[in-house]
Amino acid sequence: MNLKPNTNLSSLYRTMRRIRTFEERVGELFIRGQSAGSMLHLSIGEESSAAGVCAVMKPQDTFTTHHRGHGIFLARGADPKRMMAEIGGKETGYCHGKGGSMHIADMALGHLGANAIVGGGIPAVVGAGLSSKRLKQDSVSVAFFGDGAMQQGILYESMNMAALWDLPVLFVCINNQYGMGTRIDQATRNTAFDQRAKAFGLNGTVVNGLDVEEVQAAARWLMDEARNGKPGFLSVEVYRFFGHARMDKSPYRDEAEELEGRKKDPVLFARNKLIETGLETEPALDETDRTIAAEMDATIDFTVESKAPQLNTMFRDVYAVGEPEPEPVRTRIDRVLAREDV
Amino acid sequence: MNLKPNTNLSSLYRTMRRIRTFEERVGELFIRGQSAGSMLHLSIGEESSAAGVCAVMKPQDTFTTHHRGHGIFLARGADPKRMMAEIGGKETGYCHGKGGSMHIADMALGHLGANAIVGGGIPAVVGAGLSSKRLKQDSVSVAFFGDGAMQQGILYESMNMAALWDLPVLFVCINNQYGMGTRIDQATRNTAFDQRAKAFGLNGTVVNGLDVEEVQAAARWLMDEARNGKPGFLSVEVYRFFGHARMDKSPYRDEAEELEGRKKDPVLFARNKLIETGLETEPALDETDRTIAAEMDATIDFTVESKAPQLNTMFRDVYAVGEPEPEPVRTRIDRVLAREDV
Amino acid sequence: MAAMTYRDALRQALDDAMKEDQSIVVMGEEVGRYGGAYGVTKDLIKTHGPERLIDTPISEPAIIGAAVGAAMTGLRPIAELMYIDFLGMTMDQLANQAAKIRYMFGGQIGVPMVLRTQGGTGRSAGAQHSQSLEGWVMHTPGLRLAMPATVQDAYHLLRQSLTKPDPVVFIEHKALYTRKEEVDLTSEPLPWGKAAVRREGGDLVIVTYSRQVIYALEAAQKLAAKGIEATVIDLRTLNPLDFDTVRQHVERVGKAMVVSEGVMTSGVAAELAARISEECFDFLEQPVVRVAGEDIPISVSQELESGSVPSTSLIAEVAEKMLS
Amino acid sequence: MAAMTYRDALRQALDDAMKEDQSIVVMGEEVGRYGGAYGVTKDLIKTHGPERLIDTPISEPAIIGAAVGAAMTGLRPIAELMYIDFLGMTMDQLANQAAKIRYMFGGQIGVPMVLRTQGGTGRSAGAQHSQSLEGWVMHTPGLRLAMPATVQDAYHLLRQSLTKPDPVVFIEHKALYTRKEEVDLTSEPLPWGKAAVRREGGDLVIVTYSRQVIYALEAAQKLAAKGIEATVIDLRTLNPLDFDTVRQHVERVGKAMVVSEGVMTSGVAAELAARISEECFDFLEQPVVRVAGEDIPISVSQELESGSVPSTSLIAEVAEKMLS
Ligand SMILES: Cc1ncc(C[n+]2csc(CCOP(=O)(O)OP(=O)(O)O)c2C)c(N)n1
Ligand SMILES: Cc1ncc(C[n+]2csc(CCOP(=O)(O)OP(=O)(O)O)c2C)c(N)n1
Ligand SMILES: [Mg+2]
Ligand SMILES: [Mg+2]
Repeated sequence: MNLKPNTNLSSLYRTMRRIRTFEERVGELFIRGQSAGSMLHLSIGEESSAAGVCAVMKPQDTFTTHHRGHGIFLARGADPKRMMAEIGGKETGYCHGKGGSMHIADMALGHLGANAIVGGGIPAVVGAGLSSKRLKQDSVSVAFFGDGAMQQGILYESMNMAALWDLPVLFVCINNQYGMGTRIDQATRNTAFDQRAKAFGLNGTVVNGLDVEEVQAAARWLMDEARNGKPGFLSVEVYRFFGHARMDKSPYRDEAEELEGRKKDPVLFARNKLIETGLETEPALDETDRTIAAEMDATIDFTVESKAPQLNTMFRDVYAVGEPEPEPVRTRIDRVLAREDV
Repeated sequence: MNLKPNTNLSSLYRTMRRIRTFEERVGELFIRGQSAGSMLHLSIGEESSAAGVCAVMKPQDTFTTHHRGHGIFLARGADPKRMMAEIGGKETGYCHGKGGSMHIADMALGHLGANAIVGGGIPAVVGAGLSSKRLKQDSVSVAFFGDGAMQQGILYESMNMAALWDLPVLFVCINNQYGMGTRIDQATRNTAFDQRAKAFGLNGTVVNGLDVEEVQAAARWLMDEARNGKPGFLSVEVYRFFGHARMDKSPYRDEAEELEGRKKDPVLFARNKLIETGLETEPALDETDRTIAAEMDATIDFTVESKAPQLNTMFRDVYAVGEPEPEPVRTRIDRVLAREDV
Repeated sequence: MAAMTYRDALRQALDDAMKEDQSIVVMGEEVGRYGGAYGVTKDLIKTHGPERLIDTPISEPAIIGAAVGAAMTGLRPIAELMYIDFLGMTMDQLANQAAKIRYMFGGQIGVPMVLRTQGGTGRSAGAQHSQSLEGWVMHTPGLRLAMPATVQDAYHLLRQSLTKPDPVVFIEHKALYTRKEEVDLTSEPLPWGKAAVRREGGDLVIVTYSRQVIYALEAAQKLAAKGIEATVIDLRTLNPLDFDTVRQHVERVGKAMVVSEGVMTSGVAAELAARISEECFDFLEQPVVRVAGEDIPISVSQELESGSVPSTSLIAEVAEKMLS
Repeated sequence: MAAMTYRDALRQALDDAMKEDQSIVVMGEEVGRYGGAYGVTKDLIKTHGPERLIDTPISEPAIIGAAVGAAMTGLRPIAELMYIDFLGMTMDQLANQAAKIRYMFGGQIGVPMVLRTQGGTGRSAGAQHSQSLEGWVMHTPGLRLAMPATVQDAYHLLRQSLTKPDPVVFIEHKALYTRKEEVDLTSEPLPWGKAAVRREGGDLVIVTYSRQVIYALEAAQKLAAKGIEATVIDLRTLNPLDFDTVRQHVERVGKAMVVSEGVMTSGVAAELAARISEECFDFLEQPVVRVAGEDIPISVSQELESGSVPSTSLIAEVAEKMLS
């Protein structure tokens, strides 16, 4: 395993900054009452996992994410406007307002979908790996999920299949130390998660998420191996800076812990490293940040200006176009009550 | 871990012989057309796991089994007549003909039930462990299952909970090398199953099932630990002598393999050991075997002579006695059609 | 009498029951320290301790399975599923184990557990967090099913569920938690399994449960202003089902509407409509009308979400059509 | 025309479809080397190889989940559940993922997979291996549902399922595998989603599907001997549901019975009865009668097993009562 970084930290920084700023805007959208509901899970503090792994993915690669997936999709190249509009439940969103924050997907970028079921999106990558192998797509399929999903049985079924069938699959646990209010050591006895992967015959490693370059290096190794048929598992250790969702003020952990945890800031770390190593100057980075801020500001305006979907669109997309459609309740009732005409 | 045997091999032999003879009679019951269906899974070749583990269980201990559970229940002290009658679907059976071979249970002996769902009975022992701990029952709850269940996610969820909560629970995998026609190396990449248990924070070990005394010694260690709140996992390596169920002639494995596999005979091994060590003589063991044969012959007669359950008993036991009962379809229809009387 | 929320009534029921019956434990995700995703178990851990408010890992199948084992060995577990939408992971443990154990084992033992969960729309929570899956449960013999609409019932039905010898699925409605009503928790509760006639009127019988009871009552009030008087029956439990009460009123009135938030096809609305149609055939002046969830998934968009399930206005609109 | 079993017709359908469409793979427990627990995939591995007949570990949730992912990325997987009773482990992947993906993602992509499984009684297989759970599926928007009764349909419905853009749950009946019929597989198949009128008669309409079609036809023959002529409608697919055919015949005849092996309450029988009752209200001379599985688990005892689901004799008995 070669951990020597071999990438452009500037670009990783930019990706991470875009994620952070986007997530801050999601918070704003909520405060302005423009989001669809309050089930908004911000990935602030976890940017290195998204940036580091996505940086080594190829265009043909596919992935699924958990409910805290904004950052991953952005790192993969998503349009933040269409993302924000989806979070607002608007017709201009990626899923025309049907999916929302927890169900964003985009086939063009290989995003097979975010999921509101903890662990729910994991087995799909086994299937994508099967397709890749059989149809010679040369793609790796990556499942992103949280530490909470480490206790979902379907993860182990999926790992086992991937190893058994030598599939190009990578399992990425973003270990932000918490599943809602439950600290990871309150959910399991042994947090050395790589042991589990190895016990099922996969490559596995744990990496500190403070340094995005380390994440990227580990991901590169695992991804290369996966592309050659040896599936892998990566756990990225980060800290969830804020509450679980927008309503959660994290009363279950104390301020001292939070302050300590937020010191593990991958964005700041990369910024300092860029400056210290002379790769970037502070003013240049400030300018980068301002440009990103402006770009992300625009996502809010776009969302606010977008329309809610038309009511009758709700009957669309249950089945493919041209297939028998669901009958609206009102139509049924009207027919039943109009019987005197028969 | 102390593997020095510390028990009565004669009694272990007797238990194993009773299991083998019982299972042979189950085969006969089927051939005579007296069993309820053909889903009869014989544990011939696996007697050491049942005998070895049950020998170290205490009266207050509880357990669940998989679909191949006759031997375990016998080793625990079941009445073979009532077992056979249940396998025949008769009213004199343990479950009055409602359960059958795959759903035998007996609260008096702590048998929380056999299961026809691979892995289905596993999490119940976590709950029984909770009861034991909270109600100070000083009992260990043991889940018995096959190697096939090693790929069911619920096993890992259960292991994780048991370890997290320091429960008196033991997971016992009877690794007979096959899940139906699938050899274990066709179901998983890494068959060193103890690694999985350890990765979740349990004690774990693999033992050769040829020698029941080794099984017992390993089980004793794990059981003692479990009773003190450190749950364990034991994999007993045996060979499934015959087909998966009564209709299966095992075309997926060749005779040479079967002959080789059947050499791993725990009953024969114990018999030879008893004679070699001078603990028993051959004539004495022959006498033991004959007594057992007679006892088991009687189970068939008992079953044949027993009655099928009365048809109206089918509405019983859906809910507790005295609770609102299901309405029979005929009663409903009669009422609906008798409307002219209203 | 005191004003209380649905959430607090549930909490009170848990608190009171746990004081009386030491064998009750609550197990589920975030039920302890966090106090429940919707706050129902808030602070109960302070009174009853972490041994009785058991925070579990995110392992739904094993949560239900462990509750089954606990119920068979002396505890009376309340297993909490944070959203009924997670039922799909647990239907094996619920339907193949909990529901069938007494039967398969010939009556030797029961599974006195309560599965507490919440369902329904109202929070823009999307397709996987807004469903009404009581239809799957009602279609499973061996499971009792309670769905309180009122604050009083939230308390009493939960207390009663905790005395039952068989598994009870207890489904709260996420949009009702903050609903406040005057209640007297010391009053004699309606018997378990008995429907409540929430309102009587001679023009139409509306049969429903859970949040739709509230909508039906609101609709009935609107209708009354137009001279239409509806009877509103709150079923309270779907298993057992108090069909006698339904029959009595439908036979009297001759017109019936059933309302369910679950999707229309092959669910609770179908059962209720089928049952009324067959048992009250000679008394029906027109077809039983099913007002139910559209046969589609729930969208996150608030407009599409609320547009896809019954509402006060839809109930009133249909009732008017029925009587025009 | 040649005599063929239901099992062989299914096998033939798989073989023909796999030859025509290289993207089809079969994945499930024992589907390859073993040839399927009921022999449906026997020897297919010899023609199509282990890369297309994929033996899986015993991991039902992941089998369905992997099929979902495969279907989204270019394959057309057939995921096999050995028994429909295992549906409970997989309802999350089936109902929350497969069924909702097209919708949640705004129509971007579909999940063209087939879940093949078998259900029903007839083998003394006990409470966890004998169920008829199509009701759960029919109550889930986004899933198509096919249940062949005849050998011809076993072939054609499976072929058609393998051309659909959306997930199809395809449920065989374990007691039909050895049934033999004369079939012509080259004949033009009935369109997908169209019910078949298997017999016409003016006294009673029996609406059913899967094995109960066979029973209904046997019952109709018995009834004919007593001068009662029944129409027997085989629905073939429950989603889409061809209600037009049902309506047409019920309106003509005025008496309807629905038959389902699934438990009566809140399942397919309820849906069919509700639907006929509401849509054919003015044409019904008497209530629609539901003949369905008892609201109890299935026993292993053969007597209790067969006594708890509809049979030829029960259908005939009820029909006579309806016409007396
Ligand atoms: C199957 C399932 N169980 C429970 C939940 C409720 N829930 C949503 S997120 C969450 C915590 C997940 O923690 P983790 O996997 O670590 O992801 P994180 O939120 O920390 O990113 C829980 C319990 C759910 N959505 N799905
Ligand atoms: C959930 C589930 N999946 C599949 C089956 C079908 N089945 C019954 S036994 C069996 C093999 C089990 O193998 P193993 O666990 O090793 O037990 P063994 O039969 O070898 O004792 C299978 C696949 C089942 N009963 N339950
Ligand atoms: Mg987390
Ligand atoms: Mg085995």
